[in-house]
This record gives sequence, C-alpha cells and structure tokens, in this order.
Amino acid sequence: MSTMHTEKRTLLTVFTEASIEQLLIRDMDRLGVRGYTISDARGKGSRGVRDASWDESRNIRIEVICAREQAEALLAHLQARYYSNYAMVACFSEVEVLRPGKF
Amino acid sequence: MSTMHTEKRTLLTVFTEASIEQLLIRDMDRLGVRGYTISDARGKGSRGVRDASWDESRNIRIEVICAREQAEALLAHLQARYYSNYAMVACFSEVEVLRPGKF
Amino acid sequence: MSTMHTEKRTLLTVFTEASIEQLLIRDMDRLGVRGYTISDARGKGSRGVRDASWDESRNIRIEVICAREQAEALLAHLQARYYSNYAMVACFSEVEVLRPGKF
Amino acid sequence: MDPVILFFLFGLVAGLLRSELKLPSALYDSLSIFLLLAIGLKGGQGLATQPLLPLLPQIGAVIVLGVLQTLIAFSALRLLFGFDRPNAASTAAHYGSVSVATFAVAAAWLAARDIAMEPQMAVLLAVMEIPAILVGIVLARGIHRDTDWKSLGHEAFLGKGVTLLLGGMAIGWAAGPEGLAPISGLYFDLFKAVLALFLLEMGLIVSRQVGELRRRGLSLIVFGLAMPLLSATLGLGTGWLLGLSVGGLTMLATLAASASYIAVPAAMRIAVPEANPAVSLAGSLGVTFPFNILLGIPLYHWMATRLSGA
Amino acid sequence: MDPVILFFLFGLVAGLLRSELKLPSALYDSLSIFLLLAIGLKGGQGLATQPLLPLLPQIGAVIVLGVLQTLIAFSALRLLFGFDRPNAASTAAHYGSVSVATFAVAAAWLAARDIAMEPQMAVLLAVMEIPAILVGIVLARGIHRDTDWKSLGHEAFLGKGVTLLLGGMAIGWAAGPEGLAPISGLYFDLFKAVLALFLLEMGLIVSRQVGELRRRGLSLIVFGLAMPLLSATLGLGTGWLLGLSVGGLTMLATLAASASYIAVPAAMRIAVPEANPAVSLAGSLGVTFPFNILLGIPLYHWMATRLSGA
Amino acid sequence: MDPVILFFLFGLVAGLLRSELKLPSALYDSLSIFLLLAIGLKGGQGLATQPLLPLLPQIGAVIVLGVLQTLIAFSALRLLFGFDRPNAASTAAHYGSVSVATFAVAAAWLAARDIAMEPQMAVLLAVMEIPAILVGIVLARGIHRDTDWKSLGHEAFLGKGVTLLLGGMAIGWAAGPEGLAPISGLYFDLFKAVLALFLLEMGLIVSRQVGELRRRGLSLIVFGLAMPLLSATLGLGTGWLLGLSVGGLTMLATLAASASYIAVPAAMRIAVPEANPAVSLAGSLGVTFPFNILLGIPLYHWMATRLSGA
Ligand SMILES: Nc1ncnc2c1ncn2[C@@H]1O[C@H](COP(=O)(O)O)[C@@H](O)[C@H]1O
Ligand SMILES: Nc1ncnc2c1ncn2[C@@H]1O[C@H](COP(=O)(O)O)[C@@H](O)[C@H]1O
Ligand SMILES: Nc1ncnc2c1ncn2[C@@H]1O[C@H](COP(=O)(O)O)[C@@H](O)[C@H]1O
Ligand code: NA
Ligand code: NA
Ligand code: NA
Repeated sequence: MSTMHTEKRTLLTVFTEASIEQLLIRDMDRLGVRGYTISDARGKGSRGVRDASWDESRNIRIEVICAREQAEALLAHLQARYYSNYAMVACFSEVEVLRPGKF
Repeated sequence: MSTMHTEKRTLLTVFTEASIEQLLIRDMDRLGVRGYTISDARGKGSRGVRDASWDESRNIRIEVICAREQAEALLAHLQARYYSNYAMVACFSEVEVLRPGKF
Repeated sequence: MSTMHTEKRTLLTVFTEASIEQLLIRDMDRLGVRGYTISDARGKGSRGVRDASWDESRNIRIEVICAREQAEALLAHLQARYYSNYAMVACFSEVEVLRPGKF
Repeated sequence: MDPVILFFLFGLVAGLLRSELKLPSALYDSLSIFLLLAIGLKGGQGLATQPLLPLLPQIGAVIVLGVLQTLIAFSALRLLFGFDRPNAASTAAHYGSVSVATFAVAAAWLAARDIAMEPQMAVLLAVMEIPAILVGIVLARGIHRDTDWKSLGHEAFLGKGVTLLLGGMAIGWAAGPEGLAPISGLYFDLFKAVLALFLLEMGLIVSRQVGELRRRGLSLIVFGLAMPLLSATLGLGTGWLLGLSVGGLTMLATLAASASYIAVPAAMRIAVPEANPAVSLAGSLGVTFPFNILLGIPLYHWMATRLSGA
Repeated sequence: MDPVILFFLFGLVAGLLRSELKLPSALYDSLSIFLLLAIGLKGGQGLATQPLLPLLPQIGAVIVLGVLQTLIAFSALRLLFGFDRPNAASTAAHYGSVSVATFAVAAAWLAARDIAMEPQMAVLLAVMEIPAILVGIVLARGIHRDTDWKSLGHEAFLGKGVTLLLGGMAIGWAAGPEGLAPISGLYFDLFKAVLALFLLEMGLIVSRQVGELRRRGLSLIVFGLAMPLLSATLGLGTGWLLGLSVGGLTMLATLAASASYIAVPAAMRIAVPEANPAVSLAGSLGVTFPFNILLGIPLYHWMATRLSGA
Repeated sequence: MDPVILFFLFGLVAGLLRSELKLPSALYDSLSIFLLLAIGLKGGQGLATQPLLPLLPQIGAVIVLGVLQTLIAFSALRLLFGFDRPNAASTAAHYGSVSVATFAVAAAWLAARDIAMEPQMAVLLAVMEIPAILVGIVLARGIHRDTDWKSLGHEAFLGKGVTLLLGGMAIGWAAGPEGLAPISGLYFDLFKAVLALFLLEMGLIVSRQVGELRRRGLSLIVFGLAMPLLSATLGLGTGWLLGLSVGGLTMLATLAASASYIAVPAAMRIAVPEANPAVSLAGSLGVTFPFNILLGIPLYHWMATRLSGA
C-alpha cells in the first residue's frame, strides 16, 4: 500500500513542570539527543492540577524522535533523576520517519 | 531489543473549541480520568477555519493516557454530548508507559 | 476487547519554522487536506536551536489526520519543496478514528 | 472625526484588505481588562459623592428593559426573520445585553463635548449584561428541572467583565476621587488613547464578520439596524421615566441599542450549543456595533436632547 | 485605604469567589518587568547624587541580615514546627530573601506620606534577594563536592529580578535625574497605577494558596506571622546600626519581614527538588505577603518612629 | 548618554552575560505596534498642516535611493565579499530597506536637541521599506514567469509595519493636531519611555547575533560598517537635492544607513529560501543597528550640518 520508504523510530513524549526545562535541555544535550520539540501545556496528574495560571504551575510537553535504545536511555535517566520529585509523565509510541539518518 | 519493562495504554487525543475547556475538565473529573494534558491550538476542519485570532476561534488539544476501556468510555461521552454541536475531532493511538499503575 | 467501531488513519506530524505557516496552509488547502491542527513550539534539530525567543526562531507543530495515501502525498510535497531550505522534521504514526468519513 | 472612530475604521479597512496586521491576543485581553477597570473606577468614584438608595429603582428599571428587549428580539427573529428557536434565543440574548466597547465610545463622545452623565451609568452597564443571558437560556430550552442554574448564575455574575466592572466600582467608591488621584494618570487620562487601540482590534474583528454577513443575506443586516433603533427608543423612554439628564439619556439609549459580543457569546456557546455563534456575532459585531459607534450615538444624543427639551 | 491595597483585596475576593477573572500571563510578566525596572531607575537616579563608598558597609550588613534570618527560620521550622530538612531549608530561604512587590507597596506607602528614604534601598533590595538562596541550598544538602556552584551563582545573580534591578539602577545612575526626565512620565508617574494592577493579580494568586493553607493547618499561619515580626525587628536593629532615616528604617524592616515568591521558589525547585513548593508558597504568599502589606508596613513604620525618636 | 541608548546597552550586556532576562513575546509585539502607530500619527499630524503635492518627487527620489542601495550592496557582496547569489540578494535587500527602531532612535535624538525635521519623513520611512524587497527577489531569482507578484505585493504593502505606519499617518492626517490632543498623552508623551523598553529587547536580540558573527569572521563586520556609511552619503545627497532641512537630512541619511530586521527577513525567508537568514540578520542587527544608534546618528548629523552650511 505504501510507496514511500520510511523507517521506524520511537517517539518519547514527556509531560512535566516548566521549571525544569533548562535542566532537561542540558540533560538531552549531554545524552547526545540530536533533536527535540517543546511546547507549553497545562494539565492534571497525581501531583494535582497544574493550570498554568502562573509560573509555578506551568507544564511543558517534550517530544523526542530517536532510536528505541536512545529513547530508553533518556527515559531511564529521567526516571532516576526526576520521577520522585517532579510532576512528570512519559510514554513511548512508534512513528515512521523518512530520513532515518537524522534521528 | 527492549530492555525496559513497559505496558501498553491508549492515548486519546481530542481537538476542540477552547470555549468548552471547563466543561470537558468537569466531565473528565466525573468520569474518573486520573490525568490529562491540555495545550492551545488552532486549525481547520469541517466547521471551518479556527485561527485563534480571538476568543471565539481558539482551539485546544487534550491528551489522555489511560486504559483502552476508559478511553472508549470518555470518547463515547464526548461523542454523545458534543460531536453534533461543537468543532471536535478525536483519535486513539497506542502508547507504552513505564508505571502502568498511574494510568 | 474493544467495543467501539474505529478505523485506522495516518497522523502526519510536522515540526517546522513558524515563518512558513501561511505557505503550508495554502499548500494543504490546494492538496485537498480537509483538516489540520497547528500549535506553537520550540526545539532543536540539525539546523540548530530554535528557542522562540523572537519571530525568526519560532517553530510550529502541524498535525494532519488523513488516509495514508494523502499523508504520503502531502509529505512528498513538503519534502520536495521545503526540506532542503527550512528547518523541518516530519513523522507518520497510526491512529484510530471514529468517523472515518471526515478524514 | 474622533480619533477613536478613525482607529476603528483603520482596523476595519486593514482587515478587509487582508493586511497581515494582528494584535497579540494578550494585548487585546489586557486592553479590555484596562477599559473595564477604568469604567468601573470612574463610575465608583462618582457614586462615592452621592447617596446610593436612589439607585435601586434604576437597577430595577434596566433589568426590565433588558428582559423586554430580549423578548422583543426573540419574537421578531422567530416570526419575521424565520430563525429557529436556539438561534433566535441566542441572538436575542446578545441584543438584550450590552456592549462595553460601545459604552466606552459613548463615554468618550460625551466627554469630548463636555456633556455630563450620571455616574451610576457604569452600575447600569454591569447590571444590564446579565438578565438577557438568563432569559435567552429559558427561551432556548424552556425551564427544565436539570438546568444548572447555579453554574449559570456563577457564569453570569462572576464572568470576567462583570467582575472587573463591579470590582473597579467598589475600589472607586471606597477610595473616592482623592484616593484615586495618584492612579488617575493611567486609568483616566490615558483612557481614550487605550480605547483607540482597542477599537483598532475591534475593527479587525468586525472585518472578519463580513463572510458570514454575505452568507446570511439581508436579514441579519435589517435586524442589526432595526433592533438598536427600537431598543434605543425603549432606553430613552426608560431614562425619561427615571428622570435622567441628557447625558444619561444618551448613554441609556446607547446601552439599550448595543449588543454584547463577549459575555453573551461565551455563555450561549455553553448553554445553547445548538445555536451557531457565527450568526449572532455577525449581527452584533458586524452590523450593530459599527452602526452604533458611527451613527447611533450622535442620533441617540439628538433624540435625547429633543426628549428632554419637550 | 490606599487604592493599591484595594486592588489587592479585589483580586483576593474575586479569586476566593472563583470568578473567571484571569490576567494574561504576558501581562503579569510585563507588569513585573516594569516594576523592577522602575524601582531600579528610581534607586539609581538617587545614587547618582551621592558618594557610593558608604554603600559597602550597608551591603555587608544586609548580607549578614539575610543569612541570619535564613538560619533562624530554618532552626524554628525544624525544631518548633517539625518540618523535614528539605522543606525547612527551602521555606527558610524564602523568608531570608525579599519580596519586590512588598518593597513596591512600602515605597508607595512612604511616598503617599511624603516620607523620604535613602535611595540605596533599591540596591539593598537586589542584594538581599541572593544570600538566602545559597544558605538554603547548603542547609538542605550540606556542602557537597558536586554542588554546581557555577550554575547556582548564575541563577542567583543573573535571574530576571536581579538583572532588571541592577540594570535599571545602572541606567538611572548613568543618566541621573535630568537624563531620566523624558522617560519619567512612564516609569515614575505611572508607577503606582501599574503597581495597583499588579496587586490585583497578586490577590488572585494569593487566593489560590488557601487550599494548601487549609491542609497544613495552623503551623504555616503561625510561622508566617511570627517570622516577619522577628525579621522586622532584626531589620530595624540593622538599620539603626547603619544610621538610617525613619523611611529607611521602615523599608529595611519591611524588606527583612518580606518573603520571596519569585526568585527563591524557582531556584529551590531546582536545587532542592525534595521540598514541596506548595508549602513555602502558601506561607510566603498566603500569609506573610498579605500580612505585610495590610498591617506590617504601618506597624514597622510605627516601630521605626519609636526607635529613631528614642 | 541618552537613556534609550542605555536601555539598549543594558539589554546587550544582559544577553551577553546570558542572564535569564526575557521579555514576553506579546510585550515585544505590543511595543512595536505602539511605536509604528505613534510614528505614523506624528507624521500624519504634521502632514495635515501642509500641501501634499510636493511629496510626490520626494517619494520618487527615495524609491530610487532604495533601489540603488540594494544594487550597490548586492554587487559589493558578490564581488568583494564572495557571497553566493541568494545570500547576496537577501542581505542586499536588508540594507536597501530601512529600520523602524533606528528611525525612532534618531527621532528621539533630534527631539532631545530641538532639531525640527520635515513631517513627511514618516511617509518616506514607509515608502523605503518596500522597493528593496522587490529588487532583492529579482536579484535572487531573475524575473520568472511563475513569480507570484500578487502575493509578493500583498506581503510588501500589507505587511504589519507598513500597514501600521500608513494607518497611523492617515489617522493623524484626518484628525490633525487638535483631534489627536486627547490621545497624545499616550502616543507622543510616552513615546520615548516605550522606545527605551523596546531597545532593551533589541539589545537582547542583538546579543544573540554574536555567535553567527564569530562564525562569519570579519567580512560581515566590514560590510556592516562600510555599507551604512556609503548609504548615509547617498541619503545626504538625495536629501540635499530635495532641499531638506538639517533635521531632514540627518533623518534621511539615517534611514538610508539603516538596515531592516523585521519586514525584509520575513519576506526573504519565503521568497528566497536558499538564503541563510542568520547571515543577513547578524549583519543588520549585530553590526549595523548598534553602529547606527551609537555612532552613526551623531555622525550623520554632523555631516548634515556641514552639507547645509556649505
Ligand atoms: N493520564 C495522563 N494523561 C495525559 N497527561 C497526563 C496524565 N497524567 C499526568 N499527565 C500530565 O503530566 C503532568 C504530571 O503528572 P503527575 O506527575 O502525575 O502529576 C500533569 O500535570 C499532566 O500534564
Ligand atoms: N483531519 C484533521 N487532522 C487534524 N486536525 C483536525 C482534522 N480535522 C479537524 N481537526 C481539528 O479539529 C478541530 C475541529 O474540527 P471540525 O469539528 O471538523 O471542525 C479543527 O479546528 C482542527 O483543529
Ligand atoms: N529528533 C527530533 N525529535 C523531535 N523534534 C525534532 C527532532 N529533530 C528536529 N525536531 C524539530 O524539528 C525542528 C526542525 O528540525 P531541523 O530541520 O533538524 O533543524 C526543530 O527545531 C525541532 O523543533
Ligand atoms: Na441591548
Ligand atoms: Na525576609
Ligand atoms: Na538602508
């Protein structure tokens, strides 16, 4: 059915507090992540409602497309370093990309 | 290939009008949804262009990670209550999570 | 397990520069895309950090749910027209929709 | 011509020519917060110097006025214009309520001509926002057991506009003219210049109603012109019964003639989902708002002068 | 009552009644940038007319004052209130640092009464933001090899607040009163009116602390009232040793009594992740801030008058 | 030093030290909307008191001036600096066009010294934004059949900047000085203070160009200093032919010397995608803008004095 040549990669999506955006960017750079996208969000989870009404309650949403191993390494790092003290939720999903060399 | 233990969940994504954000939050709370993420958006669909140029034409994007049954129950509710009168589009996708107890 | 009748569609997600938003909207309209959602973003990729600190460095995130063929046609167009000169990354993923006639 | 009107026309033309001009939405929000607060402060400061009791009959009268306008608009839309029930109810609620921007333009118009008005007009502005919303909902749905009156009341009384008007009034009343003096440089002296910028954005928004106006043909235009004229007359009558000055008469006529485009659309979108918001907005924003600020205000003032001269 | 206080109370009441009133976050950011710059400019312009050398001992003294406050707060929270180490350290850092909004309210309060204060109070404001952050981190974690002092220092000295205060001061100092004249219409004359709008938002934010205050019971309230009183006394003592005027004494007492709610929470969230930010904020925003602006400032002024009369 | 320049330097230093200072993007947008409107209003109000016919030859002359500058810049970049065709064309378009912020600084500089300039300089500012864009596109792509001139023209004439300048001018012209009086408290009296805040953000943006400047070595710096000097000379010559006053000469030289960093980059990104936007911006923002506001304006004024004295 498909005529386009694509390859599978993993998309890691992380929902977390805006206050640690700079920390996470530094971590991703250090772990060799080649690209990511960040957008602003609000939400609710086990740590309560975070409605972005002021700085303390802003969320962000980070998306990283990469190889499965790298996604797991990144998530393992986040889990070890942030899960216990910060509002943070993450999930993997499968995506297809066109230029696999980039990710 | 994977060394991390993950479990499958469903991600429900809803694109709809910003004017009903509070209604939808109340509905999700009532239906026992344990977490969600909301972000601002604009777009086009069968109800025309919604370009966020002022309050009336703002969209939002809601994401809920949960068990398939709950996602279906939530979507069934949205369909019954909102589909006919509001700009609204929704889809399911499959994601993997690390701490299945949370969702 | 599932009791809801859904059909599979493709979700095309594009991360790119905000400066070409109007061009991309025109392209999608011309290619017969029936709906899309756009949100603001920032990020990093092979073309460097784009931190949304001012107009020139803003990103957007476009999502289109449609049939696989249309998604491929749209991505082929983006690849031919924009990939070499603009910061742009795209991926496909699989989603399930309730009202397949809409997409 | 008054510069605030010129700003409106500029926005309108820029929008019709499809200019890329766009105000950041945070700026639009900030300007409207400022205007609501300033109107409230001004009204409250005026109230501080007079007894409050005579206000009560005036509040009662404008509630009746708002309800009446909504019922008339509903009947006209159903019987003369062939609207279905939800759209007639929702549009009627827009026309039974009031527009803060129109109030602000009229206030600036009167101030530029040194025509005084009663300070309580700001109170009446806040009061008149609400009854039409409740009437509109009842018209659309009938009175059901399961109507969530609690959250509707919350919506109506604690919406952004009413909160800011009432809060500003309370502050102005508590502080009085001398108390406000150190902050009047912003809230009073710059009022007209801020209003001008706000009207630029209003012009852009109005220009986006043109498509819907084309689709709906003449009926929206006819209703959008006839209704404010009728309402203004009712407003003048009410004001005359209340013994208002020429400035007060002009303002009450303008308030009655004006149609909501912020509080009512938001409330109707939730309470009457079957109504198409584009229809009511095309009428209230695309026809009635420009008519009122360009032609209506001078006309209502002329009528008020006649009436009080008689 | 001063209108800026009325704006705060209005925001508080609107928030408690769950009004839909909300200021766009870009407006809140813009107002705080304006206030920080204006405070800096005012202070810098004052410094331009006097020698800078006498500043050095004053800077040293307020650093000691900030460290002392943090240590006292930490001990009290650990021993008397049973806080765990990270929460005690983080909350203590909030109270050892200062609040710009409280400074601004006190400055407006003094100006309304024509009470002069030393221009360097703005310098002391900037200086006092920082030491408590560093002490708080050491209290929470001890001194580790792997503490990233470089990025902590960066955070502390180049955070938004300190940058704007110091930058504004440098500009005010370089331009002097005549140089600033063409821009003083915005930064000085409209200061109080902008502060009023800012306090409206502060009221809304404070109203959101109520839930946490309920959960934590009395201890946060007791600490949030006792600590500023103690700190104000220390501040008065320090100011007396430095030979400040009544205005300067009042302001230094207010600064000491105030607790941070911007710079410190952001720094602690990163440096002491185990601390729950809701706890410290409920104290500093929910109790201490309203106490200081409603009752504290007049009280500290009364104490300052006594002290300098003695 | 002028406080607006100090604000710029503050932003620059804060950016270079990697401070966390950041202005909300809605504030930046709002400030630039304000400045464009205010410049337009000021110019339009001046035009209201004089005949418009003599404008025509001036408009023709500055169009030629803009085209000439673009061609010279393109040749220089191709032949002397080894730029490839798209980058040379895009950068040349930046330098053939004008910078509104530079205009505003020069206007404030002249006003502070009570040096009058012709009111039509605002018209010329709007006119000079456009020709370089069209020439730049032709230089990059040649004249193709499939060039979408309609949408390019739309882009050029109905972009945000030109719309606001022309709209402001039309309002100012229609209202005249007395008509604008009630809104001049905001648009004229606070102009310089708003410009100062805007330049703070400009300083932050300029500081981000340093990386690119390092990568590109000396050539961008040399071009970015030489080109404004050459353009200023052309501008002076043109102004002399048109018989402008010293203030007008200074301003036309400044306009010619200035390089666009808003309208042109946006247009070039779409019309000449192969050009790297970082290169042109590093030149126009990182070198030419600071040069013009720090040294260029006084220099051009000195040259203008000489020229008109001769
Ligand atoms: N089930 C969920 N689905 C989508 N987003 C979630 C979910 N749970 C939490 N989140 C997001 O993740 C953030 C942190 O979650 P938590 O750590 O559980 O408080 C929340 O503020 C939400 O934005
Ligand atoms: N095919 C689609 N792909 C992505 N988003 C869509 C699509 N169709 C609609 N949307 C989004 O859903 C909103 C409501 O759609 P509709 O009810 O079809 O007008 C639109 O404003 C878009 O933001
Ligand atoms: N691996 C990635 N994962 C997620 N987003 C990415 C990734 N790579 C690039 N992006 C986004 O796509 C934009 C353009 O990428 P690029 O063309 O590689 O510079 C970036 O600014 C990011 O927002
Ligand atoms: Na009405
Ligand atoms: Na303190
Ligand atoms: Na130029």
